Amino acid sequence: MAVIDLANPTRFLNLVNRVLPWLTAATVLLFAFGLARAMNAPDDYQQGATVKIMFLHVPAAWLGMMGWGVMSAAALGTLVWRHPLADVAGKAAAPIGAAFTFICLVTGSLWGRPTWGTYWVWDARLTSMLVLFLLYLGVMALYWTAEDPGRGSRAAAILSLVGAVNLPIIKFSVDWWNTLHQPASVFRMGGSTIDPSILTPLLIMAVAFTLLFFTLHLAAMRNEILRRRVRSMRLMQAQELAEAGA
Amino acid sequence: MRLAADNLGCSRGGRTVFTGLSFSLSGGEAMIVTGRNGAGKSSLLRMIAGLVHIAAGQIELTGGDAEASTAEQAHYLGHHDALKPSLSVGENLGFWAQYLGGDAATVEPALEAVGLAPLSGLPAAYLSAGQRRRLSIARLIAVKRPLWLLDEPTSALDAPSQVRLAELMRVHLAGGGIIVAATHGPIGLEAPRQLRIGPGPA
Amino acid sequence: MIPSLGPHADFIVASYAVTAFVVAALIAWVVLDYSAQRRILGDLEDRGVTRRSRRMKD
Amino acid sequence: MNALLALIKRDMRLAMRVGGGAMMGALFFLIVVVMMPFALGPDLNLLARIGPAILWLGALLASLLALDRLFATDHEDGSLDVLMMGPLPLEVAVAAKAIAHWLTTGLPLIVISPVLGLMLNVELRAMGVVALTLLAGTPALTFIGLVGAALSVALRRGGLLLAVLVLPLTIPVLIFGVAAANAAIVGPAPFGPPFTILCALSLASLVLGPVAAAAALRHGLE
Repeated sequence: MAVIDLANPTRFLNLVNRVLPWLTAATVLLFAFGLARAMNAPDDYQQGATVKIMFLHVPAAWLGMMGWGVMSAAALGTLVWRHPLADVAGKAAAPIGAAFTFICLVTGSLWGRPTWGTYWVWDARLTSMLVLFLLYLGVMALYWTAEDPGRGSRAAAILSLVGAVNLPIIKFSVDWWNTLHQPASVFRMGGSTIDPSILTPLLIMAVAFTLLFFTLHLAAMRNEILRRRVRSMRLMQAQELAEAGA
Repeated sequence: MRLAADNLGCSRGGRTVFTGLSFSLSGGEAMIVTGRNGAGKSSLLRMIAGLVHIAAGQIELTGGDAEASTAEQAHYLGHHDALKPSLSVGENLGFWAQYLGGDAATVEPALEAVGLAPLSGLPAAYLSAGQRRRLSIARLIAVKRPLWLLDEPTSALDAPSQVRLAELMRVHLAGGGIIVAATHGPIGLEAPRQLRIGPGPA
Repeated sequence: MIPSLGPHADFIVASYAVTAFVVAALIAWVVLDYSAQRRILGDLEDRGVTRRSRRMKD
Repeated sequence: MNALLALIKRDMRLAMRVGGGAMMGALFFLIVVVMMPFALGPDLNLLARIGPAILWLGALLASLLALDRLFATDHEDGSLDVLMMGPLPLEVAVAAKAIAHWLTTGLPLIVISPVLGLMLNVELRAMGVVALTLLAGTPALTFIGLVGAALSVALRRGGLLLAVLVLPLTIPVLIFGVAAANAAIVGPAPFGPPFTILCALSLASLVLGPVAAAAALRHGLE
């Protein structure tokens, strides 16, 4: 019953209008809390204060990947169930996922300068994120190029699924390519070595970023629904004038 | 104002389409070009418009602007509507008005004349074939040029729009303009001159 | 309150600035797009254009 | 003048609207440059040495790739016919389209090139020089490609034919563009002469390109 209700764009819009203010408030509060904790987190004994970049870099990386996950789920919804909101969700997720991936790349690069002595290293992690960013740009270009939203979203859905299947393969090959050429000397930020005094703010920031993602995603979905409404009304306008014999 | 063609010849891809075609039209006159498919109706219009190389003979427009070529004093309405789907109705017409030497103030009345004024802000992609055709015709109204070259002007137009087009053509002729139209059927003008190209029944 | 950021303060500040900028751009995109779509919808409704689903209900 | 500005404005607007190709060239550039290290290996010293050459090749391919639809769309929807009947000489109209194309495709390439330079470990000062050579050289690429775009409309064949026709003609631009960039970065040859020749190539193609393209379009109307 709930699913059928949500399939109606007007109901969905009403829901978004009700939820969005609360979600925005929660995001702002959590960011304030997370940033305060992050500022007061102790420095890393090896990297010093630059470890503060991690509070942005790591959540952005997670959300960049999660964005593709959302798009792939939406792609399944578009192709398999033909759910009307699914391609709206997919289209709205692409620029947001791309933006977070971009944040991840830029902060990674700014972190790399003091750590590696250069802004960019073809490190396996960063390179995989770069490939993900390129895939995002491809999907966005596909949405942009298609004039008919229905056809465009099906094509983009197929591309998202192909990308989802391909991403692990890309990750694997980039790792292999990277170790072939370079000793794996880059710094590690593996799980258990992180001190709780850093891990807690990181997790809070991750949740804050996730809330930000969904706030933006819902707002962008609302815009996309309105855009489609504009499109159908314009079609009606041209048609009504033709019927009137003007 | 006089449009004179003398002993025109046309060949496409080595094949002779027509030869020895002559006619002369003065201001206020309209001419209907008929003939079977492939007889060269469109080629004749495109020749006058300067879009196809003139293989033999010559075309002259006298009594107009001495500085401008025949093509610059002519409007050509071809099979395609010369519209960009991503631009709005107003932007499409506004561009052609500016490019062809008219000014922006003529856009609104021209849209009014073809009945598209309420759709001015709509992207051209949303238009039906008949509406696209009417927007294309609005170009002839927005920029004043004495010679109209119309290739199947009534195609895609419904009956009321055909009446409206005939009215626009009558106004143009009354103002001393010249019309050359290639068509299969009637276009709603009284007693236009006839020119049949090519052998065989039309 | 402001902790010392060590020798690489520029990079840390730059990271936060870039992130803030990108997030601000996203928010601006969403908000401006929303008001633009609402404006167009309002224009269309003022012109008396109705949506198909609504017209069928009448 | 009015007509010229109107045409430039329309083409830029079309490029930036839905379905337009304004950012496609820059996107292609980004992808080509990113692919290079996968083939060459992530050796930063090697990349720094050949970085300018990679950037130039990428820019060359990207600016040609986006060019093949320049006249084709106008031809297909009948706009080209009306454009030819305007008060502008066809040479000027064609040049206006090329300018709009460069502004929407060539300029973004130059703007993002410093970021790509960073990835190829080209140092900042050197990157400024490479961007400068691109600024001087990409107009030549667009205006040479213009001839190919006009020919491919006349011959009713697009896509790869354009690259086959035009790439050999761009060899001088590539030679002097990369030579100027390398001269400024590693020396020992002076930067001035190749850069001057590059500018001269751009200016010459600015004149010759539209003339040849207009001739090709007129001839194609037979």
